[in-house]
Amino acid sequence: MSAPTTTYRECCKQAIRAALLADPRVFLMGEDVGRYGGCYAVSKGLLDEFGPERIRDTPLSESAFVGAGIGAAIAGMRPIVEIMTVNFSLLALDQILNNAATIPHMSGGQFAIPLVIRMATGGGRQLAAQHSHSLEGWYAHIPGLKILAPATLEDARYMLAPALLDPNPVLIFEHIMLYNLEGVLDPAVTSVDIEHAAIRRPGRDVTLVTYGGSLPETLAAAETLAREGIEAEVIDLRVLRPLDEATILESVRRTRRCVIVDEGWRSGSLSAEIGMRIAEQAFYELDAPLRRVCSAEVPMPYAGHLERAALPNRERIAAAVRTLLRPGS
Amino acid sequence: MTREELERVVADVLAGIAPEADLASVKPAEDLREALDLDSMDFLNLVIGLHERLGIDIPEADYPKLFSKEGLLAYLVTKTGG
Amino acid sequence: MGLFRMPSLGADMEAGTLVEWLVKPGDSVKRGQVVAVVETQKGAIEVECFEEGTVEELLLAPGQKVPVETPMARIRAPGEVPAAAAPAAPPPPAAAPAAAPREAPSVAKAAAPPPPPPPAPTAGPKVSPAARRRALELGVPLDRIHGTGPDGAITVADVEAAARGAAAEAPTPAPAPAGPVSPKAEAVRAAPRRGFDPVEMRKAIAAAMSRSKREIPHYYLATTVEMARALAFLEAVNRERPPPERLLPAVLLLKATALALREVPELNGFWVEGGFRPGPGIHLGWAISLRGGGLVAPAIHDVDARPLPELMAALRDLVGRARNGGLKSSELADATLTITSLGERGAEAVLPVIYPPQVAMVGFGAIVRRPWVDDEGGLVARPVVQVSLAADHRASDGHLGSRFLAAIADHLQRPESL
Amino acid sequence: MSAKIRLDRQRLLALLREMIRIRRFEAKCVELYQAQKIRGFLHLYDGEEAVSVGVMAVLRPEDWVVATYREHGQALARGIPMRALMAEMLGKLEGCCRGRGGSMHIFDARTRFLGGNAIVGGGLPLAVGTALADKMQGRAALTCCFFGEGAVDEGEFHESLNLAELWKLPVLFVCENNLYSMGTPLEIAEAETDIAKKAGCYRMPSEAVDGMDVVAVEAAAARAAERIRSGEGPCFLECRTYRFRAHSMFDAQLYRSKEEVEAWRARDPIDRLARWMHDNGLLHTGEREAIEAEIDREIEDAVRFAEAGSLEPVEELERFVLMDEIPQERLVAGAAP
Repeated sequence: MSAPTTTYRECCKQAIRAALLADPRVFLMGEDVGRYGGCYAVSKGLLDEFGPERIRDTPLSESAFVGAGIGAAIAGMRPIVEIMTVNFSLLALDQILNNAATIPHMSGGQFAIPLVIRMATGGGRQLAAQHSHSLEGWYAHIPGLKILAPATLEDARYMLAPALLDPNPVLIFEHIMLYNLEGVLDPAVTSVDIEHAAIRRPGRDVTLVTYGGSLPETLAAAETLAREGIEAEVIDLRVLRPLDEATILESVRRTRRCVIVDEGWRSGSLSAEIGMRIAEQAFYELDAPLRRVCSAEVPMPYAGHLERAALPNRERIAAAVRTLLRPGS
Repeated sequence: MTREELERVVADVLAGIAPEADLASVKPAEDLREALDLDSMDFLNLVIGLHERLGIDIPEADYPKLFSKEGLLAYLVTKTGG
Repeated sequence: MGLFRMPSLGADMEAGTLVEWLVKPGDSVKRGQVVAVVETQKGAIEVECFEEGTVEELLLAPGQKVPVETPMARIRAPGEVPAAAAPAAPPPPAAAPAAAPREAPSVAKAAAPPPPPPPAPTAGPKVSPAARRRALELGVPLDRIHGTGPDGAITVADVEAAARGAAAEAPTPAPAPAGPVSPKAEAVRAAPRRGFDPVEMRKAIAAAMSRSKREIPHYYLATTVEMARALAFLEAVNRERPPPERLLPAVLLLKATALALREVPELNGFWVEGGFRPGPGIHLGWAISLRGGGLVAPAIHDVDARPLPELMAALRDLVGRARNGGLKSSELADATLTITSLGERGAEAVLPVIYPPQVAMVGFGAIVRRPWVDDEGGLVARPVVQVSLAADHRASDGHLGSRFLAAIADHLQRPESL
Repeated sequence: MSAKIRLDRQRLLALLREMIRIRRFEAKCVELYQAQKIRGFLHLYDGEEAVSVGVMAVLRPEDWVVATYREHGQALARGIPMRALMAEMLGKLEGCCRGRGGSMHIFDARTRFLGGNAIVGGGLPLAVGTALADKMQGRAALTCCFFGEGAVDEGEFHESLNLAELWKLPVLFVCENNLYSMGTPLEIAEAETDIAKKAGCYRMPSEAVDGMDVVAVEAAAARAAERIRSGEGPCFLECRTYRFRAHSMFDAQLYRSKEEVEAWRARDPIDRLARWMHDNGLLHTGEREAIEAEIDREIEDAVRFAEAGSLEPVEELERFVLMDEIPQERLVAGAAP
């Protein structure tokens, strides 16, 4: 008997459903999460099962409902706040940075904020410049937050539970191109951690560091390279803050080469941070310059061919690797 | 060889090991190793030097006899048939 | 065109003074050949050249003190056309501080040469950081390697291929004579020019040991090892041999330590950049106290792989040269762990201070006769030695250190296997 | 409204005493600031004491308080010990936030005091959240949220009032209208200067009250609290008040006239209550002086405590950036099981 196939979207929903069933303090709140079923249909059907107290449609007030999530978490609840898309989260940035990330430290450790904020991120659906950016790297800049980027069915299904158990504000970034990802949920996996990066493909010649929506493209690039005799190791960061430096450095020390694939803009990005940490801690292990594949530094355009040209893809990733291992090609 | 000749040979060998060592200043019963600050490597080198210069064998078992200046010279006199 | 530069012979060496050139313009030099004597804080050291070719020009006169990395001589590679009146290529950028005096002293020419042009910012081949380090370890000159990396950069693989090629082409000079060597009185008498300056040496020891105690969180372990079997083995061996071929207990301690390091490689290497870097081989520093005070700890290479007589010869040679100022640069820079052995008249135990960036140091006290409980529970007098370990707690823990000491003890109970 | 305030002598003395306590505590803070023992921004409440003292009188231990960066008055009136407060002002480990918050960020889990919020308007969403949690968990607590009239300019004000009324959450919104957001007068910042009216847009009951009259404030707060506790949703209270001193220590006050300040000083809430009590035989000669002397002793004790306090070891710098427990669940008054 073969296990049924599922989708990333369904895994996200089952994760929320399991959390609501497991703990009466958990509730979901956000724009159009109830009657509409979620902008990306993640919460479809949950209102019928759990009712409007626990599946709360909010007005278009990102700052107020994210702040309310912080207050509710302080006062004993375990809110899951959904922000429709990462660009909208900027309307709640005051609450996320000035309150969620600072109150525990600023209060001398009197208040923890066990809050989960989920949001969609990334480009690829021609949603243009106000719905398509990858700003998770910005959030990964902020001490006091934990930043997750599930890129597999298992992580989509199981990262939420440890995030809700964590005493800290945890932001989960779901890439819009992953929601339709189909596959069989590994029955051997029933939980995951939110601390470590994962080596999704071992290899000896070069380390490819990526996360979220770029993981499938990076794995595809690695397959192409393998046919050329280049064995790329692919690291899925999973957790963007705090970074699992050890896994990255251990891999780079073995392969001596690294390409970072990050859908964020290059300047001041997460890829810059990772590259710098490698330079600081593994400089003498490097046998080639560090390389990055990032999004073009433009507001994401609408037209499909322009959007494709702006985003990292398997060809650009493979080409970047070849410059390190097949100079002149 | 006379005792005096042998003392010159010892001093000469010592000069190659511990240039500042002054054999003449060592009292007859004094332990050479203490007086001249010779470690086991130096002492081995002394034995090797005497072996090469005088063509005599000095078994390890005899080393204790060589620790004092007096004992060393007496031993060499016997060995060289003096 | 290769440049022979003032070498760095240790983490604490910043500059050196040229004492004497052992080559002159027109001489051909081989890799590993001793070409100059350099006075350092630790005394005069014979420095080897890793270029191959013909000495084109000496850039430094005896008596000049220059920072590490300063070019000392120009060496023309075999087949290369001699430089014309004007230098064909600017010298690679020097890592030395700009403030260092840098007028090119004319040693071999009567007419002053034109001043060298300022260093070009991008001269020299592109070399990956890992390749640069590997080349240093292997002693491979970078300017003779063809790079296959991005933009023609030299990679680790290129360095290793070049090292294999060099080994096949020319026999590498033996770092130490293979057979026993008699001490030469002439060398000693010639020593003054190579003498150690006790003040400078004290400063160097002070700097290294202060750094060690400041940076390295030491932990200490010690154990007592019964030496009856080991000494009986030595006695039997030495009985058969004329004095020049006899072994000292020190050589057993040296070899036992090396074999134990094979089993516990975590103590053989360096703490650099916040992490442990394994040593490229088991090269053991042997602390040698100098007459008139001071200390050097030159390395004996690949101790684990060499038979006892060869190690004994190496040890004797090293002690002789250390005390007479004839050490080679590679011997001073290469140790991956250092041993201090107090010898027969020393104290019974020593708690060593690690020589940075090494991560451990082993100490042996004097071999002394002490009460010992034998296998039957009887009290007997036996020769014993106290073996101690100082190790860097950043790199290892006491459990591992204990394992290491146990391995040393175990090897000393089986002297015939050394 | 059925809420009646019992105006007996003891009750009035307590109100008077608390206002004097805040006033004199802050006077000491100014002294310590000028001696460079307190640093950073120091925003004084001088003149506005009746608001926090009057409102706080109707709160219960299980209620939450969300305040602004001008919160010394709220903190003292809520019951945060003066020693812990003064030590915080001096940046000491014994301070209520271990010296990490300072004057603008007073937090105290034991009294459910949730800041000390120095982003204008940023505290309102938090208050909506604590009230939401209390409501969802069936607790009969309310959240009292203080903010200045400057916060009314912010989107978070409107988002929060809407959400609180929409979900009928137990929030008492208290606007301390002192007429100036820093140096900008209300009429330059707001098209509608009648702030109490704005709550009406969200169908929220609202009232404007003389913020210089502690008895009036307490009475209005009591009416609002009673309605909130009955489950009918949030209320809005605008307290019209005035700060006698500058916005913060470094402020030349070019934006208002001395005459205006003097006119408001004539309505000083402390003098006003003391005079009224005296005229009605409720405050005896020498009694105010005795209260002041007693408070000064408390202040001296707090200063001694703070000055003798220790500094948090620098090794602790990164502690609490990420938490490994949820401490408020054992610290807060009336914590849920």
